[in-house]
Amino acid sequence: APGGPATGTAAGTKRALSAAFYQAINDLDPHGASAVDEASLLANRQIYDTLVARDGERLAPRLALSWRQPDDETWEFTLREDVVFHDGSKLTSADVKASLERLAASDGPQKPLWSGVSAVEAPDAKTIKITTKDPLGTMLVNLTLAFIVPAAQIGKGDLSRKPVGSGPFAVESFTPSSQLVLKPAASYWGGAPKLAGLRLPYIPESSTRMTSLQNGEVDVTWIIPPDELKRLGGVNGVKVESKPGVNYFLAWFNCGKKPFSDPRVRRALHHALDVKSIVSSLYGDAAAVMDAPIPSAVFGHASQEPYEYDPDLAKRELAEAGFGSGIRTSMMWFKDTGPLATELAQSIISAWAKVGVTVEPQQIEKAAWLKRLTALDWDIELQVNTVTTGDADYTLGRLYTSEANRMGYKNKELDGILAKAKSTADQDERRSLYGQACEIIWRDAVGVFPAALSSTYGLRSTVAGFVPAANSQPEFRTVSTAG
Amino acid sequence: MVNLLEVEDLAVEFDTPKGPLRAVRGVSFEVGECETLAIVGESGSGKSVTAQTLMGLVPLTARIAGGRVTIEGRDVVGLPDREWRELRGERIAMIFQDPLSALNPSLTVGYQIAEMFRRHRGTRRAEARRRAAELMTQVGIPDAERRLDDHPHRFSGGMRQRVMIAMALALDPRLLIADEPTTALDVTVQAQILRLLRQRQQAERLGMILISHDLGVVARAADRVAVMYAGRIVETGTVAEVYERPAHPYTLGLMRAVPDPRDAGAPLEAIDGQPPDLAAPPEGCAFHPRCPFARDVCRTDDPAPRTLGPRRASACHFAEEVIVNGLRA
Amino acid sequence: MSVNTEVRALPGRLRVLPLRARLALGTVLLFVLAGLLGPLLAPFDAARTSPVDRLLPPGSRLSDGVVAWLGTNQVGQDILAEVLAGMRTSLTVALVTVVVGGSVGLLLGLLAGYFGGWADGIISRIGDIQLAFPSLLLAILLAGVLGPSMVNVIIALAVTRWVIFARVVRGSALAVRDREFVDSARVMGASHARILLTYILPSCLPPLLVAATVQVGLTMVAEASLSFLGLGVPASQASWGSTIAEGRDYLASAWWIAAAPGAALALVVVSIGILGDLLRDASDPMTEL
Amino acid sequence: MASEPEPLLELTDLVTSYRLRAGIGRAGGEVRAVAGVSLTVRAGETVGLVGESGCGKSTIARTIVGLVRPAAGRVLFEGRDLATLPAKELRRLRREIQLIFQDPYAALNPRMTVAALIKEAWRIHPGLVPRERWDEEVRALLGRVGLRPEHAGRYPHQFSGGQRQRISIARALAVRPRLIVCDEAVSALDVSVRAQILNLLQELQRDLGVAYLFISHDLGVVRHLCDRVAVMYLGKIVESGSKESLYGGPSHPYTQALLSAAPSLDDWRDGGRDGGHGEIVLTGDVPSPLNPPSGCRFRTRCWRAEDRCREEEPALIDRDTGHPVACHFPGVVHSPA
Amino acid sequence: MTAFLGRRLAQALLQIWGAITIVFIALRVLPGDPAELILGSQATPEALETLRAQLGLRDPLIVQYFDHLRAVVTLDFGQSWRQGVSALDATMERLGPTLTLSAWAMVITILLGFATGSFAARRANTWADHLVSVSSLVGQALPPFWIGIMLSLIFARWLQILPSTADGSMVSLLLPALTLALPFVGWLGRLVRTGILEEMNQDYVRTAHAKGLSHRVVFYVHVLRNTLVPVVTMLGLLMGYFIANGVIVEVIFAWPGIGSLLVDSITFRDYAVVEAVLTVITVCYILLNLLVDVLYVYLDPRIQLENA
Ligand SMILES: Nc1ncnc2c1ncn2[C@@H]1O[C@H](COP(=O)(O)OP(=O)(O)OP(=O)(O)O)[C@@H](O)[C@H]1O
Ligand SMILES: Nc1ncnc2c1ncn2[C@@H]1O[C@H](COP(=O)(O)OP(=O)(O)OP(=O)(O)O)[C@@H](O)[C@H]1O
Ligand SMILES: [Mg+2]
Ligand SMILES: [Mg+2]
Repeated sequence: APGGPATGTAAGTKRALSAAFYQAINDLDPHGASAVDEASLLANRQIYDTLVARDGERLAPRLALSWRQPDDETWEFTLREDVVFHDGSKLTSADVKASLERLAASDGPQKPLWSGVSAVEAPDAKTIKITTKDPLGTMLVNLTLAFIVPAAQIGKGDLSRKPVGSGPFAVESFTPSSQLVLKPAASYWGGAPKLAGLRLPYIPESSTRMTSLQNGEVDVTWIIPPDELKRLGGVNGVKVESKPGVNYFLAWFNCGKKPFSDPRVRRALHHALDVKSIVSSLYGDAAAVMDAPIPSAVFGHASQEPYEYDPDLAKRELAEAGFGSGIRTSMMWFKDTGPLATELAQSIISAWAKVGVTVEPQQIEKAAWLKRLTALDWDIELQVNTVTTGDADYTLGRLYTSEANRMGYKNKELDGILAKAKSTADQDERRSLYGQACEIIWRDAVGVFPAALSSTYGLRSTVAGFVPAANSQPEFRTVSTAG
Repeated sequence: MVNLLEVEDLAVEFDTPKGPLRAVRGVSFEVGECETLAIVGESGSGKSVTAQTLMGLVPLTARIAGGRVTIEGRDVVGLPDREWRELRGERIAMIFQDPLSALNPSLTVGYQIAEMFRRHRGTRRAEARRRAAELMTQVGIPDAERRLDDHPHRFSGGMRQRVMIAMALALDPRLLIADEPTTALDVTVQAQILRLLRQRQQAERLGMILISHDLGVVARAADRVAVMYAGRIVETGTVAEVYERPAHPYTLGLMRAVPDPRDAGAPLEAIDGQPPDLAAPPEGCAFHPRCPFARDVCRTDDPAPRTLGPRRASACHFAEEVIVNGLRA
Repeated sequence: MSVNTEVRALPGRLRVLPLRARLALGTVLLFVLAGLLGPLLAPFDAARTSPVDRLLPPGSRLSDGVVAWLGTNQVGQDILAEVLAGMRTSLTVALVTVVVGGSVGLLLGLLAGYFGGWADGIISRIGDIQLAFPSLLLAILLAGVLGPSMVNVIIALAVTRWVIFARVVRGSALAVRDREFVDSARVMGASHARILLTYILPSCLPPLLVAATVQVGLTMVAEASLSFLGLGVPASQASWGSTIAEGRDYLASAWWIAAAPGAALALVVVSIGILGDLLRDASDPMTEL
Repeated sequence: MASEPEPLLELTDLVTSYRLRAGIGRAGGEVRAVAGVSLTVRAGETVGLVGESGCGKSTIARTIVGLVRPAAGRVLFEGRDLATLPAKELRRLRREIQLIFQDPYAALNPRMTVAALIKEAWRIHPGLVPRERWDEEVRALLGRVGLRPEHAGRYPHQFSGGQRQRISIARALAVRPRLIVCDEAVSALDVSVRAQILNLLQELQRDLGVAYLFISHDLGVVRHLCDRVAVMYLGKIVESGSKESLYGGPSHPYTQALLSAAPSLDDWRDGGRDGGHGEIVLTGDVPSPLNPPSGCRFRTRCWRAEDRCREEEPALIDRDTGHPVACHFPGVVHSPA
Repeated sequence: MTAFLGRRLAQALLQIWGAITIVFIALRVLPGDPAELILGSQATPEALETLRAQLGLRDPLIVQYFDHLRAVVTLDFGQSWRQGVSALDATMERLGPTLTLSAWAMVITILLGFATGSFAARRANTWADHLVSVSSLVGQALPPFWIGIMLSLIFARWLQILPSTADGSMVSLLLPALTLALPFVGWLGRLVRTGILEEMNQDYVRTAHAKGLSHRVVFYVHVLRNTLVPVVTMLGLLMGYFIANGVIVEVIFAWPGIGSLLVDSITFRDYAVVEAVLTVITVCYILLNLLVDVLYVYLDPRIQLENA
C-alpha cells in the first residue's frame, strides 16, 4: 500500500518490521514506575535480557548459564561470558548486582518481588549470589522480570529514553506513547536478529490499528479486538494467530461485606450466570471460558468443576441465604480494563437481574477505581488481571492471602498453602500446592472468573518466524519478512 | 452649448416585497459643457437613484423601466458592463456624500487614486504614483508626496472629499456627478469644497450635476436647477428663474419653509403633511395632498412637465397661478 | 408594559418560512416528540443485554421474537430503543447546559456590559482566563476531575459555555448602553434596575437566543466528544454520544450502531443550526435598531 | 426685554473631558471637549449654540442633563448647584431639564409603543400624573405635538422622521420640563418638515413658557428661533450676544467666516456661482481637541492672527463690540486677501 | 502602542496566572492519587505514605500552591513519573507535532473556508449558496472523531490511497489535518460569506465601481482585503480549537500530540505533566492571540484612528 511508512523498497532485502501493540510504551527504564506495564515489558524484552526466561512450562537459562541453591535462602548463578551491552562493554556480575539492588531499592511496582532479598553479592565476574531473608520459591520466576542494565548507566545515563541493554535490539529512537524504533544488535550472544530494524508504533484507536495492518503500514499487531478476529482472518494478505493468554477477567465479590460475606450468595450468583453463552457470543475465539481462578496458560493452573447454569437453583440459594426478595448492589470497573469490558459487565449485570439481583453499573475512571479497590470501598469489581510472570504466585500468592486482604476474603488454610508454595523451590510441589489453592478459591466462589483472553495476533502474510506469545510480549529476534 | 448628457423620460423601478416601487418616474434633463445642473429635493425623492442610473450603477433590485440616457451622443441604457467600465471614470465620474465610507479604509489614498491610471491606462506604478501626487496637489492637499501613503482615516472630512474629487477627475472625464458632496461637511469646509469644485469645473470645462437638498448651496453653486419631488422633476429653470419665480407649488413651499433672515422669528410657512409613499403614490399629481393650490383636476390628472420658456418647465396644472402667487408674497 | 416587537413579529415571519426552515423545524419537533414518546414506543433498559443477539443487522429478528429495525449493538440491545433513549439524554444535557450556561452568561454579561468599569474588568478577565483553555480541554479536565455522570458532564460543559453567552450579552449590552434611547431614559431619571430590565435586557435576548440555539447543537457534539474520550455520561445511561463512540469500533463491520445515532445527531444539529440562522436573520434588523 | 428674568440655567467655567483609553496603535489621553464655558439660559427664552462639528456642543448638552460629569466648573439650575444636591432633590430637578436628540429614531426605544414611551416618564416619576389619567394625558400630549390619538399604539418605526421628532418632544413634555435642550433637533429633517417642527417648538414656548437651549450648526435656523446666540469653537465660546447684535455686527473672525460661508437662498443674487458675494473661505481644518493650539484656539485658521494670538488666550469680554467676544483684534469683516 | 502592549501583556500574564491556579485547584480535588498509580495495586500503606511525602502531596495546600507557582516561574514542573523524564521536556517534545498539525489544519481551513465563503457570497441566496451553508452545518454537526474514523476507513482502508497513521510526512498529515479542519471550514466559510456580503454593501464598493474597475478587481483588491479583518481575529481562537480538538485526532491517527499526552496524564494522575501541558498550551494560546491583536493593526489601519 502506498504511503505506509513500513513499505519496503526492493523485494527480498531485510527491512524494518513494524509491530503495533495496543498499549503505549511510556518509559524504557526497566526498573521504573511503569516497569510491569505489558507494553514496557514488551519493549524491555527486546532491549534487555534477564537471567532466566519462561519457556512454556519451563524456566530456561538466559544470561545465567546455570544456577544452584546451596541452602534454602541462597541462590547462586553462573553467568554467560559472551554477553556485551549495546555500548560494547561486557556484561559482568557487577551489572547484575547493580541492577538487582536498584530493583530492590526502587519505589516501582516490582518492589514487593524483591523485598525478601537481603543481599546480592558478586564473588567473581561470572558468579552472582543472592541471599533471601526467608526461603523464596519464586526467585526464578521473579528473575524473569529482572532486566539487567549496565552498572555504569545507573544514575548517569538516560535509561528512560536512551537506554543501553544487552538484548537483541538496541534503541534508535523513542517517543513515549508514540513509537519506539529499534535496530538489531549485531553482537547479541544468541545471534543477531534477522530484521533490519523494528518499529513499535503505538496506535491507540483500534480501528486505525486494523486499518494499518490491512493496508500494510504495520506488519504485526496484537491484541486483535474479538469482533475483528473473524473479519481479519478473511482479509487478503493477512493472517491471524492466537494463543491462550495470561490475561483474564475476574469479578471479585467483596467477601468482607454483606451480603457477599455469605458464600451461599456468591455461589448463587455463579449459578445465575450462563458464562459459556456470554463468553462465546461476546468473544468467540478470542477468549476461553475459565475453569479455575487463573488461566490455563499459567503455571499452577488446575481445572475445577464448573458451576452449572441454573437460575432457579440460584434463586433458591439466595432465598436460603435470606435474600429471597433480591439484592441491591453495585459493580465497578474502568473502561479500558480489557476488550469488551463494558459489554461483559452489562451482560453479567443483565443475567443477575434475572434472579433478582439489581446491580448498579459503575464505570469509573482508572484512578478512582484503583483508589476504591485498595480501600475495599466496593461491592463487586470487574477487572482484567494479568499473570505477568506466568506463574500462579504472581496472582494467587499475592492477592488471596488474609494479609493482602484484597477482597475481604480470609482463609487460614489457604494462607498456609500459599505460604508454603512461596517458599519451596520444587516446581512439582509448587504446582500441586497451587492446584489446591485454585480449588479452595473456586469452591468458595471468591469471585466470578468468566474468561481467559487469548493473545490474538494479526500478521501480514509476509512475516515469517513469528511465535505468538501467551503474555503478549513476543520476541522478534527470529522474525523475518519476505518481500 | 453642446449637451454632454441628455436624459429623456427616465424611469426606474425597485422590486420590493410590497410590489414595484417607482423611484424615478419620467425624468428628463440635459447638462451642457461647463454647466452645473443642480437637482434638489427632499430625502427619498429619487435624486441618488437618478445619479446612480447615469453611472450605470443601478442597485441589483432596481431596473430601468423606460427612457433614454445619452452621454456625449451615445445611448448608454443597456450597455454591456465592459463598455460601461470604459465610460466610468473616463467620460463620467462621481463623488459621494460621505467621503469616509466612500473610500476603501484599508488601502492608502495614493493607491486609490493611482488605481485610476493603473487599471484604466495600464500606467506603471511609479508613474501612476507621481500623477496621483500631482492630482492631490491640484485639489489642494498640502504635502501631497508624503500623504500618498496615508490611509483615509488619517484625513479630515474636507481632505477626504478632496481625495474623492482628485480620484474622480483623474482621467479627465467630461461629466461629474456630485451626490450631496458637502452634506457631511461643516459650513466652512463646505465653502472650501464648493469653491474647489467650481475651480476645477471651470478649468476643465466639465459638465456637472450637483445633487443637494440645501437650497442655499444650490443658489450659490448652480447654473440651473431641477426640483425633484416623489421621483419626478417638477420644475426646471435657471437658478434665477426658479428662485425668483417658482412655478411649482412645491418649489414655492420649499422656499417659504426656509427661515428668512429679514423676518426672523415669524412662523414659517411649512408644507403640511409628509412626502408620499412611492410604493403607493397618490392618484393624480403626487403633490396634491400637500398642495394649497390643488383642485379636482390635480386629484385625477398627473400633470406632465410643461414648457414655460426656453429650458424652463413645470409639472403643475396651475404653474402660471403659482408664479403670480409667489410674486405677490 | 412594554411589548417586545420581536415576539410579535416572529409568528408573522414564520408564515413566510423558506422550505428548508420548515423542514428543520419539523425535524426538531419530530425528534422532541419521539424523545418524549420513546419510552412508550421502544422501552430501553441499559441493564438488559442479550449477548446472543449482538451485532445483528437492521431488520433482524431477535431471540425474543422482536424485530430490531435498526439492528442491535454489541451487547444485543435494540438500536432503535437505544437511540430514542439516547436522545433524551443528549437533549437534556444540551438544553440544561445551555440554560445553565446561558443564565450565568446573561447575568454576568449584563453586569459587565452595562456597568463597565471594575465589574466588567473582573468578569471579562475571568472569561479571558477561561478562554485561555480551549474549551474541550477544560471540559476534559473537569469531566476527569468530577468523574462520569450526567450532572458532571453538564457542569463541565456549562462551565465552558457561559463565557460565550456572557460575551454575546456583554457585546449587545455595551452596544445598547450608549444608544440614545437609553440616554433619554437616563435623562428622564430612570434607575439602573429599570434601564437594565426594560431597555438593555430586551436587546440582549435575541442575540442570546441565537447563540443559545447554536450552542444546543454544539453542546450535543461536545457531549459526544467527551464520550469518545470516556469522559461522558456513564454506561448506565444511553446517550447518542456514547453510542456513537462505542460504535466506532464497528464502523467497518456493524456500521448501523454508529450510523443511526450519528445520523440523528447530525440531523438535529443541522436543523437547529438552520433554525439558528433563521433566528439570526429574523432578529438582525431588530438588533440594528 | 426691559427687566431680565432670573437665570434658569447657569454654566460657569464648565470643563468636561473624555478619557481616552490607550488602544492598539493609539496613545491614551484626555480630550477636553468643553474647555471652560459660561452660559446662561433664562426662563422662557431660547439660547442658540452654534459651532462646527466636534466643537463640544453635544458635550455641553450631555453635561447639563447629567449624562456626563463635569471635570470642573458648575451647572446651576435655579441657582442651585446640581453637583451638591441631595439625590432626591436632584431627581426632581433633572426632570425639569429634558433633552431632545438629533436622531429621533435612535432616541426612541424601538420596542415600545408611543403610549408606552410617554407613560414610561410617569412610571419613573410616580405622582406626576395619576395612573387613571394616563391615557387621557397621552392623548392630550399627542394632540399638543400634532399627532393623532390613534398613533398611541404604534411603534416608532411606523412613523416618518418629523413625526418621530414630535414623539420625542411629547415624551420630553410629559415630565413638564422648564428647560429643553435641543441637540441638533432639526438637523436631520428635510426643509419642509423642519419648518413644521420649528413652528411647533415656538408654539410650545409661547404656550408653556419652556426655555430652550438650541444647539445647531445651522446659522439660519438659530437666527430664526433664538433670542441670544453663542458661537463655539474647539471647546470654547468665542462670541456671544443677542441675535440682533451678533448677526448685525459679528466681531470674531470665526463668526464672520461662519456667517459668510453659510449658504442662503439669496446667494444667487450676489453673483451666485462666480463667488462674488465676498465669502470668507477659511483654510485648513478644525484642530484636534486632544492638543489644541496655544493662545487663541482659532489662530491656526485666522487671517488676522498675530504673534500675540499665539501667546495669549483672549478672554470673552465686551471689547466695544456691543457683546462679548474672545478675540484680540475684533472688528468688522475683512475678507482674507 | 507601547502602553497598549504593556496593558495587553499584563493581561496575558494575569490570564496565565489564572490558568495555572485553576489547573492547580482542579488537580488537587481530583480523586485518586499518583502514589497509588505508581506503586500499583500491591503497594503497602507505608510505601504509599513515603512516596506521597516525597511527591510533596502531604504539605498543606497553600504550601503546595506556592511551591507550584515557584516551579512554574522557574519552568520546573518536576518529573513525570510515567515517563521518568522532566515534565516540561515531555511536554515540549509533543508541542511540535501539535503545532505542525494545527498549522496544516489552519492552512486547509483558510483555503477551503475562503473558497467556499466567496463562492457562496457570489451566489448569495441561490441553491448553491444554501447547499454550502447546509453542508457547513453538517461539518459542525458531526462529532470530529466520527469524521476522523470515516476518513480513515474510506481513504486508508478501502481506497488505500492515504496512510491511516501519521508519521510526519505531508501525505500522512492530510487526513488528520482535514479531520481537524472540516468542522471549521464551514464555520469560516460562513464567516467569510457574511463578511463579503457586508463589505459588498459598503459605500466604497460603489465608489470602486464608479471608478470603472472590473468586478474582479473590486472583489479581490477591495472587498476581500477588508473581510480579512474580522476573520483574522477569529484565527487565534481557531488555533486554540485545533490544539484542543487535536486530542481526538491524535488518538485516531496515532499522532504524538500534546492533547493525548494531557488525557493520558490526567488518567494516570501525572500531575507534573498535566500542569506543564496546560501551562504550555495556555501560554501558546495567549501569545497567539497577542500576535493576532498586533496583526490586526496592520490589516485594519482604522484602528489607529485616535493616534494624533
Ligand atoms: N435599494 C433600494 N431598494 C428599494 N428602494 C430603494 C432602494 N434605494 C432607494 N430606494 C427608494 O428609492 C427612492 C429614492 O431614493 P434615493 O436614494 O434616490 O433618494 P434621494 O433623493 O437620494 O434621498 P436622500 O436625500 O435621502 O439621499 C426612495 O423612496 C427609496 O426608498
Ligand atoms: N465619548 C467620547 N469619548 C471621547 N471623546 C469624545 C466622546 N464624545 C465626544 N468626544 C470628543 O469630544 C469632542 C466634542 O464632541 P461633541 O460631540 O460635544 O461635539 P459636537 O459639537 O456636538 O459635534 P457635532 O456637531 O458633530 O455633533 C469631539 O472632538 C469628540 O471627538
Ligand atoms: Mg441620496
Ligand atoms: Mg453633537
